[in-house]
Amino acid sequence: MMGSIIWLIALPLLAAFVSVVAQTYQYGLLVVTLLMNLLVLFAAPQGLTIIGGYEPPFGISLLFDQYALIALLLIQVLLLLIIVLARPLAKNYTPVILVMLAGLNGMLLTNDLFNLFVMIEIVSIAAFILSTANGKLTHTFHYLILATVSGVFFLLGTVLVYAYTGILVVQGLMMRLASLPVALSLIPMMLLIFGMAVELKLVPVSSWAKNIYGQANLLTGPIFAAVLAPAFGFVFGRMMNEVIVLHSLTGYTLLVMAISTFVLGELAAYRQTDLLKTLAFSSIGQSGLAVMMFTLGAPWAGILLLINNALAKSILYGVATGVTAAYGNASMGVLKGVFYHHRLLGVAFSLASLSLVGIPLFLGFFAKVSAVMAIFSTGLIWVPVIILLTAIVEGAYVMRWLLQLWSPAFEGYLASKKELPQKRNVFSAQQILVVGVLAVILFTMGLMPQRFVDALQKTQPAMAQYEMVGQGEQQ
Amino acid sequence: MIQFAGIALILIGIYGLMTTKHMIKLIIALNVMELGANIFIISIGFVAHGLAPIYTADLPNQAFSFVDPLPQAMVLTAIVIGFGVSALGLVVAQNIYKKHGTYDLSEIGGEE
Amino acid sequence: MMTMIILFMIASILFAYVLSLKEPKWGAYATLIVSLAGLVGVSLLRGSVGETVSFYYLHFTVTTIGWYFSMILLTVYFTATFFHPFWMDQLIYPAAYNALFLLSLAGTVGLFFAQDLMTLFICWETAVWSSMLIVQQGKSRQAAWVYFVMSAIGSMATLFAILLTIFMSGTTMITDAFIYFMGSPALGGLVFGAFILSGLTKMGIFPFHVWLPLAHGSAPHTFSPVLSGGLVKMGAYIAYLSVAVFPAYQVFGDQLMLQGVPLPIYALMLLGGVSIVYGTLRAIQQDDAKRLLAYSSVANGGYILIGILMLDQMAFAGGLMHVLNHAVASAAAFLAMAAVAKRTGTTKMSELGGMIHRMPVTYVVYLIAIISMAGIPPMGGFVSKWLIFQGLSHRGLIFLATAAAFGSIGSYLYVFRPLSAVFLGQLAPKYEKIKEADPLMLIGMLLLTAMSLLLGIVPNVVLRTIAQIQIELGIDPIMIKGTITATQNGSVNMLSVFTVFGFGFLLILILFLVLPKSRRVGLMDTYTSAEFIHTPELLHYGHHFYAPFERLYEKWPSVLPLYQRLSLKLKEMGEWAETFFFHAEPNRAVFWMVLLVILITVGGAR
Amino acid sequence: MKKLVSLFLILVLAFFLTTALDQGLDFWHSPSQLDAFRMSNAFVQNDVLGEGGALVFGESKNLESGSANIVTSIVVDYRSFDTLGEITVLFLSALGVGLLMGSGVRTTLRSGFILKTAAKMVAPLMLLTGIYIFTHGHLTPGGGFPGGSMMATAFLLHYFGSDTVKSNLKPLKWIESTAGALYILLGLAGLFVAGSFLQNFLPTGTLGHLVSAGIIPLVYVLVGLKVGSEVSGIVADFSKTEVVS
Repeated sequence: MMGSIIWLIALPLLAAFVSVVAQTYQYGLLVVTLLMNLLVLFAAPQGLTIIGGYEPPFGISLLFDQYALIALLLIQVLLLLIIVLARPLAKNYTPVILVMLAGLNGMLLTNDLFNLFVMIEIVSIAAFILSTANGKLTHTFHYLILATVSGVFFLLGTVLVYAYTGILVVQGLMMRLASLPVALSLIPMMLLIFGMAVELKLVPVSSWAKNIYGQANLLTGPIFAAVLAPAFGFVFGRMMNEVIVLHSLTGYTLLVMAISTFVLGELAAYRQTDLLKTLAFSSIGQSGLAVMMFTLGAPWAGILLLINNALAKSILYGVATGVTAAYGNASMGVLKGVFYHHRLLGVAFSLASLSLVGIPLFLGFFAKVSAVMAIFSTGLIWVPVIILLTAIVEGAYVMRWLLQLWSPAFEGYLASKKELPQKRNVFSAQQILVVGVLAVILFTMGLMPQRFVDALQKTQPAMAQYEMVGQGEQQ
Repeated sequence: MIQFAGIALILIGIYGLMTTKHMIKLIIALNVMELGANIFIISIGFVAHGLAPIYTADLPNQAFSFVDPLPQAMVLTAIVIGFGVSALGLVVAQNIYKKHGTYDLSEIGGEE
Repeated sequence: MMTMIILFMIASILFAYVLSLKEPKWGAYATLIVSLAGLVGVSLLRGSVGETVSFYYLHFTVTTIGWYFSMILLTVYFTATFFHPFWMDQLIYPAAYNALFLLSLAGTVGLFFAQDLMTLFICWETAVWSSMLIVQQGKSRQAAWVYFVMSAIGSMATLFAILLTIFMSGTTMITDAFIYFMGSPALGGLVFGAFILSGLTKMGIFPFHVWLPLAHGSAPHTFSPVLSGGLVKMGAYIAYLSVAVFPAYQVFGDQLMLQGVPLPIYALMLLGGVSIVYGTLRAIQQDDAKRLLAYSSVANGGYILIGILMLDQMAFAGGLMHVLNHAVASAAAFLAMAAVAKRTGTTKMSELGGMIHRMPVTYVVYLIAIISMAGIPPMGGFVSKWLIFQGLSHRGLIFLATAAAFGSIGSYLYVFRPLSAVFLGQLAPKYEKIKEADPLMLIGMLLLTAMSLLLGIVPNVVLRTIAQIQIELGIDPIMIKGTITATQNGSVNMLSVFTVFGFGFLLILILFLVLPKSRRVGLMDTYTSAEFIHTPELLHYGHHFYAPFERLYEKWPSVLPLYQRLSLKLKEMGEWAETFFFHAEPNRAVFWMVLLVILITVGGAR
Repeated sequence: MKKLVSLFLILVLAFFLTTALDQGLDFWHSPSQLDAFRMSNAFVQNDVLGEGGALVFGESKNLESGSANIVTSIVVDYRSFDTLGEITVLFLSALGVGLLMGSGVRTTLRSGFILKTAAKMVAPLMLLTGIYIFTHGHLTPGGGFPGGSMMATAFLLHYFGSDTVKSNLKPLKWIESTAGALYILLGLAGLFVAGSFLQNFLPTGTLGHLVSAGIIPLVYVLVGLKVGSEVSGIVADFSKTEVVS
């Protein structure tokens, strides 16, 4: 009873409804809810939880397996740390964050396609509202329009799935869909994919992310890049494993979209001179990489990439937005040498960047290696070539930023001749502690890949068999 | 047959989304698209000569052929979600208007 | 023993960091002690070849070649640390410098002892990024960036090769994994090409040499010797792996053979030859002594690559020995330059001159180093170059032999320039007051000088180890007997060579002492017809030293602009992507989505 | 030009989309019966758990959901979790509107005599109708959402029509919050009493009676109140500043 996984959704929602009238305790309620959620995560048994007393094909149920556990754990921990990091900003948006938390948990747990749509919409709307915190409403509007259009696509896909199969339950839906003729399953699959493409920031529809991510503040930046992005990634992974049947047409379209997202995102990031914009495009690119992994039937690599990216981006965005807010601008000229004043933040930022690029000794390296190995097993040797070539570009711009941020000295001169920005206060001790905790988590994960890998490998049996591009046509 | 109406409305909505830059019109286009989607969903559950799925004194048992109630339930949810999004979109548009004095996105340009 | 060394390294990195936070100087001394301890520890490993140790997910084993390489690296690192205490105040982040210095040391040593491919790559990249962050503390961020990007090109190619190897062969152990490609030449060729690329970028083989002058030239003066003498040699190890452990000659067995060398390997050797010529020619042109030495590293990298790729009795031994010789000589030359820079604050040759009067010991160090580097007997460099030359001429690889000969002669031109411009000639007035380098620095430099000399007199000490490596590889070992080094074309007894040269030197010394001294004229002691001299440097004969050659370089093609153009192209592509796909306009995104939907529906209706 | 291209694309899409969908849905011949493989069949027969027998209006007792309106039984019982999500969306959008309009100045619309009088007369009736609709949601068409919206309209009419009622929207917030919390608590009660969240743990009574269908009417009342207060809140927030058009 008390250990039921339903608390993960019920508790934040209850807290959200209460928090509207209990405004003084809002923030405390949010923290307590997240802590309780963590307790629930450890107490709840794995398996199917039914809602309303009706078994899966008919009622809605929640599927809590190792895969969901990893995703949920990641999101609760990151969200907890982020709201502590961005406390003054988070206070204004507490009910929204609570509802978003409920939506995120529901999205990752639900075993019903239509319910998934509802949860995605909840999260999207919460994201719209949070994005207004950037103060750039035209971007919010842009995001809103795109996300809603894709939401309608997802809805139509869901309904068509129902029309053709008669059920909506996620688990095992792929079997039913794969037995349909190609001509029937093509359209719903396409609609479902496009229904997620906007939130996944896939290439032709990722334009919203440039500005929403690129002008983020201390609250929205980490939440978008480190909570929402991995959450949607995980949902996509679940969909690829349980629902979406890829035909060669949709499969290759998706693959091309993912690859071009990765390549174009990183290329666009390469030319940015604004730190937040760089990180925005990097997020787009990384999302493409994770999608590529799920598409190619290597969820395991996708999970690693998502986790690495989430942890790294939470630090990168936390530090970048903090520094930007303090120094007034995110351009390279203003922020040059800024870590001279903020060494601890600089170390955390460096760790995160090295991990993001996939440099050995850090988590990102193992993510990249497992990604490339997974692709080899699909037989597409040219894809790793693209990935590694793009990784050079990625490494190049990340390192450029790292070097600039660390070094106040003039180009061509030693340290004694330096031009330092005047020191400003970026973070309080508590906030620095949070960044430190994030960095320690990231670093420890990279130090013990073995144990981490073992824990993650338990997810394998729970996932359905890999489906390859073109699988749908074999029936 | 009613499916055509749904699809047509969806496409009209998409056409609007592709062509207009006026924020209110964009939201209207979005609403038209959602409406089309809703009609399409309802049409999924359509049964020839089917009746509203409510047991009444006149229709006391399941011998009568009902239309599929599930799409209707889904549409109910979809409508409410659409309403929520539209409200939010409108309020965002209004705030933009307050700031820039226009509803036209092309006149606002890239807000950097 | 190995476990102890590894744990010691990790502990010492943290220790050095914490200590340097407290007081940078103590941390600097800590690096000295740690690298000495590492040197001693690794030298004790000589007897335990074959011992393996697993440290978490890293697997190491002791091999003769690994021991040889890590001894070279540790020597270079160790001697460079003698300079550390004097440079801490010039660094922005001394604590990070010390910690990263030791981390890169640990990475390189780990690389040479790596048993499996993953360990190899992890150690490689660790050494790369830690050294990149050190280079950043020097004069230029751009240089550090170029260094990283060029390294990244190589490492990503190598990572591809490594992962493909692991995937195809199913094992990660270096020796077992590469054997797989014996059966599949096509894939083997791909893996070979990708794997060796990191070695090429690291050694600065043409066209990947662009980072060397930049990074060597602007790294902290204490780290340039390590870069040139140490880290570049990692590339040699990769080259060794890809030709000796990777069955390259067997894989390319059915390729076109040129004098017994398969075409792909021959092409790589040609690149080595181009590097020799190009590096030599560019080195002659440089004004900055460190950049000059960097270009000489490019040329010497060419020698090493050719020697190792030959995989025969003579040139291979010469290549391996040249790794040591060049490491020692180049580190000594860079350290001498660092000592000069410490006193004068510049490494520009046109601004220096006459240092011999103030820093005679440094002068001797530099002199011995360049003699070795140019391959003039009786120093070590001569033996290794001679061996490489012997191997090439024995095979009949006439082009490469010509290139090698050209490089040897050209090197006289470039090594002589700093000698005369920096050390000889008249002393500029502003340097009248400077003193000889600190004794601690002198110890470090003299250690290397002594090694250079010893290597020249008794090269067989080293060649014995190399012979053992050759036996382990199953090729004929280099013939050594007492002090005689023999090849199929002839033999040389370096001890007698040294004796002859020693007599010659003594003779000249006596003549120098006996004959009347020339009058010393100060730099400013000149007639300028009432003109006041504002820039005394112009009067020094080191100014515009090779002015006649300068014209030759006016239309000299450079590779760097190509890379810059590539970077620009990438940025243009990014801009293009941004306008097309990331344009902030809802209509356009919807348009793209509709287009894709049409694509799929039309495709589905087909 | 842009419009022409768009039009062309839309026409192409229309043609191919209809063809593609027509293959599976058969736009010209609707089925005469609900497809046998659809899970709605079980909902229509109130027989998800596989216990029920024949189902007769006004006679069958203790059915699993017990609502005569099958859409209602789906919305509030079988897929009640969706409805919870749905009111959350509404809650969220009310929150968003409130946040974005928070800085606005509330203006009172000047209401004329007709509006004032009509509001006084019509608003209570509308309110009553709204309440009727959501309390009878399990028997007749309608339910919490239409009923709630109707209540909201009544409230707004009252709001616009009277000069005396000023901007105090606090009670709305309270109703909204309490109704939402009660919905979840009701669901949790199901978890504790019957074993799963949002389970219908009250006796469902006789099909077609007003007091029947267990928690369905209760939930619909809560939904109605919540929707009513939220929609009122949204529109009231919108009227905070004068819209110039």
